[in-house]
Amino acid sequence: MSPEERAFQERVDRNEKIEPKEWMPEGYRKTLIRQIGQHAHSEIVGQLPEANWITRAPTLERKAILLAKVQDEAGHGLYLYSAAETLGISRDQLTEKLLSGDMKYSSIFNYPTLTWADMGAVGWLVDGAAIMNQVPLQRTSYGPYSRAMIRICKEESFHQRQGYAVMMKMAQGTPEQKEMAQDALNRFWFPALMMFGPSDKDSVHSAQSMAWKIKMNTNDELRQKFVDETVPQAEFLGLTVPDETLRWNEEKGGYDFAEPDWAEFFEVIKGNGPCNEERLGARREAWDNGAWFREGLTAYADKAAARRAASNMAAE
Amino acid sequence: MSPEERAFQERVDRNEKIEPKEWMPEGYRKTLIRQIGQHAHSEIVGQLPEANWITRAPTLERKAILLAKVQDEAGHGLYLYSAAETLGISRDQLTEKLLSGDMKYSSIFNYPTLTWADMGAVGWLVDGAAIMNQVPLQRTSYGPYSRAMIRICKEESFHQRQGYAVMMKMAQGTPEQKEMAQDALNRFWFPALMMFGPSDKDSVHSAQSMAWKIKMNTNDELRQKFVDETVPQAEFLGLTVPDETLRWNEEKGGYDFAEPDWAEFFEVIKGNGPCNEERLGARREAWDNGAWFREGLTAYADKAAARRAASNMAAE
Amino acid sequence: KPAFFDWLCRMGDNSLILGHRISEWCGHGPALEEDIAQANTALDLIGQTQMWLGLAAEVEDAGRSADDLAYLRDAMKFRNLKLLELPNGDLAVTLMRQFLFDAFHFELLTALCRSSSPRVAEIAAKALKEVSYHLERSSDLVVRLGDGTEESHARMQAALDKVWPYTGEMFAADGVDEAVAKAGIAPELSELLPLWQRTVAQVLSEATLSQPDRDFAAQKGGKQGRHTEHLGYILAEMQFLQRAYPGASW
Amino acid sequence: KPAFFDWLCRMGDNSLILGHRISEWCGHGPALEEDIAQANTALDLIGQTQMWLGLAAEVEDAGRSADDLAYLRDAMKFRNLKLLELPNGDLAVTLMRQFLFDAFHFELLTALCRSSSPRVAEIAAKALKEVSYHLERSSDLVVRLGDGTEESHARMQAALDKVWPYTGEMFAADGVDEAVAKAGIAPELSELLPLWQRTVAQVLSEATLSQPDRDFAAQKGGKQGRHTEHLGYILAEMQFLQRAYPGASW
Repeated sequence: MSPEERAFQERVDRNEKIEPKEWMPEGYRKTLIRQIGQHAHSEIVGQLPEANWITRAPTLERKAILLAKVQDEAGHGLYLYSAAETLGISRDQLTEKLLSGDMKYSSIFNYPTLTWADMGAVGWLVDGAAIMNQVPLQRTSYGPYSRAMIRICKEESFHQRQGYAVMMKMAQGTPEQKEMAQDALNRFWFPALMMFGPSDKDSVHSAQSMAWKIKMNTNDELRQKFVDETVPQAEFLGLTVPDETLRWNEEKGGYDFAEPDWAEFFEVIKGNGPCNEERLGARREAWDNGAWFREGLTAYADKAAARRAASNMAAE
Repeated sequence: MSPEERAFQERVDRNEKIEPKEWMPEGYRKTLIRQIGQHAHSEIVGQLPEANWITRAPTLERKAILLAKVQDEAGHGLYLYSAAETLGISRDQLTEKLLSGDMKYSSIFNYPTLTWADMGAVGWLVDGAAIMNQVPLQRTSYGPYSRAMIRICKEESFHQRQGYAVMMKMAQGTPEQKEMAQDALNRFWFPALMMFGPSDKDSVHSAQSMAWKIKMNTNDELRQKFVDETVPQAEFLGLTVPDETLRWNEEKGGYDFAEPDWAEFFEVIKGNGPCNEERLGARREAWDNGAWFREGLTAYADKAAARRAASNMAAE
Repeated sequence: KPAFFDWLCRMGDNSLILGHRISEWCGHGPALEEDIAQANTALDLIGQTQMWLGLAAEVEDAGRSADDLAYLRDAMKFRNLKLLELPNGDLAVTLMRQFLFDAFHFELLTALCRSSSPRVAEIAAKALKEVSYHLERSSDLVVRLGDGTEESHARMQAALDKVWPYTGEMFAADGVDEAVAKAGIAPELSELLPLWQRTVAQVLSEATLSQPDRDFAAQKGGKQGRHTEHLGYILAEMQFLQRAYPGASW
Repeated sequence: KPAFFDWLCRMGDNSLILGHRISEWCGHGPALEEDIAQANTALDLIGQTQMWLGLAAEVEDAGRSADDLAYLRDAMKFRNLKLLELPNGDLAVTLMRQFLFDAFHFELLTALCRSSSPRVAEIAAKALKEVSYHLERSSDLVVRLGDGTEESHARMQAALDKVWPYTGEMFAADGVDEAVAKAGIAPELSELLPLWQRTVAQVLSEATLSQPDRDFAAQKGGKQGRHTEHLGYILAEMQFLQRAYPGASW
């Protein structure tokens, strides 16, 4: 470790925040770019499964809530891209990496939203799992990232409560609604568990990220915490977690539960999930179809600047 | 009149059929191309208002009937383009004239189909009016046209009965269905009357066309006949024809009725109807998007012909 | 009263259908800021729908709710302008439609703040704040894209030409409009026309776009329930859950 | 019996959903002959739907009709292959999907002519006549367009790559398939696979197209009611009138 690196690590250990213009190890910068970028991309792609139900939301109130949520997600994307930009990479560069498949987004968004109950399940389970990841990251060592996380967590926990409320309505509704709610839980349970990443024993880079306080907990810790919090919520809804092996373990003070199908996980990561092509296709199309729009705005800005310059010149 | 023209007119007067390779006046040929072409285009564009409800047909039976009808219309288009081709103009040339706006189609198809009852009204009134025009044309002087008309009339009258049956179901259905039926009649009544063309006093070219037996009756004759047949059908359905001036005229043995709004008629012809842009746009898009398909088939046919020629050569 | 109800449905259906169309862009916009702004506009419009249709339901006093009006009427009973149900097309069509409607909506709501109905005036005042921002944004984008690249100019001009014949319906008063104007609930639509024309002329000129040489009132009927073929598809999608699961609570 | 019902729904839903998708082309085809052929195929498929769902309704014996099954089930209860609900895309996607399904459908119906259920055998025999023609037409078009211009070749190859991962579901037997196979009602799906592969290999080779190097069974779930996001939109449109006017007669 070089003296600079040692000094850096000591600052991290003292819980000092690292700010954009300060020295940082290349690996720290790169890992952060990857992590924040992935998180930003997830917010953007994550709009799609929910946008899928906006035009079909069953009441005006639910439509408004869903619209507000999708809008928040775009906002989160914006904060996070801005945080990433402080590390020396532009939003357009990050977008191109997303669209080329170079950077990933959370694989949960490669699953389809098939019924209205999925708007509940996504809020409850997916946002729930995301929060579990994000709450500790409010204390992450990189200042802009930490501040973005603080703003985001506030909104996410609101989303999670709204999702749970939808789930409650469905679970307490007609038999068909209850069936949809159970089916949504069946479909999203394991993909939600996958959101914490592979088991610790298969997880690379973790130790360094934890030393740098980019990662605050291990994947398995967070997964356990999620299961422990979520199972009672499912019971309260009167729904059954689709895991026959699930039982309370008095000794460890937590649930024993089945691992997700990691083969499926890696297939989805590789691009063979149910919606990978739709999701990336939708984003590519949005980007390509929007080129004239972005170019138009840029051209206008250039012209306007030139006009201002000319009129300043004339005024002098 | 030249001797050829005189001989030609005498054949027409004797009800002889004129066949493709026989001599005919240029005006006769041109008028026929325009008339048959317009008729063909009407069949093609006429698919669109009905295709609009195929995916929303309320029962499997109704869906099948509607599909069969739209298929028939494409078939009629095919017969008519073939008849026009015997006059020395290709289907592609005619299509280009349609898409460029050079040739027209029946202006009735520039009105939208807004409810399922419109599937009834279109069959009953639009096909009804079409038949009124077409039945006499079975006796038209040009052989291929006359034969096409005979085939078409058989199917059209079937369509008209099916349309009337849909109307009957709606008129005898729930109050909402009856309301839709009445509304469809309200919207299609005057446009259907317009299908016979402007009043005789404003109609150009008619005398020559009638002498040539390209046109068999005047516009007003056919319109009167249509009203006289249709009004009792409307009464039988329990629906009200949207014409307060409508009343039986004992003396002439037919109904007195209001003229359609000819200003609207000419606006629609000019391109300002409710759906002109949608209809022509849909056909242009179909044509443009289909270019690769048509070119692919042509290229294959050329290759296959070349291969056959080569293998014949080798075999010799 | 039936005229008042009908007129309130026009107000509510306009915001509902335009909100629906804009919301189709969610997640598919050309830039993040644009995504956010579109979602925000849609959100405002759905909020306004709740207020207008809520009041319509009260006025009707037949036990229907705003949701019932939104989700259980078929196309013939919808009273929105045809302009607002047109497909989104490229973003140019969406933005041009938005601008042309915003410019009208802004004048209408401004006038409605002086409505003889305090309830109408109250809703209008709330909505006006939002719509002022919509107009600011859409006119700004029309200017910037009109005077942007050659392509963005061409797209904006084509969009303008396309939607222009649908704008006249905003000012075409019928019996319902006359009745509410007479009652002092709403302004005479003809009074709004010169205001709208001034805004439109100014923005288009700054945007280097030409006002189309076409009848701006060729397309009408939406306010009386005679729509384009597009509305039926919108409603099939929008109303699916309420239709498929009648009486369920969401 | 529940397995038989479920299996009949699979047969009927396949033809219903594919018929629906094809019918979207009506009036929008690239050439008149193609318009007619597409409408005809759609018509055949809707006719087959009436027979399969009609029998399903009889077997279920719960007072539901074929129309009830078609128009009053939501997506979770639909049993069609995911392949068939994919959007039409360009005509290349439509035709490639049609060919890959026709090749399977043909073998399946051929085997079903020997079904232990006389009703099934009877329907299969009727449908087979139509489907033989569908296969003839679609394989012919795949060959001609694959070996046509550079563009038509590229489009057909892209279409093949796109839909390929959805084809494996046709052969993925689950409990329902096993139950009906055991009862002699339907063949083992695994027996059909080599027949399908042979047809596909032959046609693709003649079409100068390459079989994709992708898992052909990556996409599954439709037969168990886990569909793509597209099906919900299809049903919203298809079922609108029955949902909006319950109990009406058409």
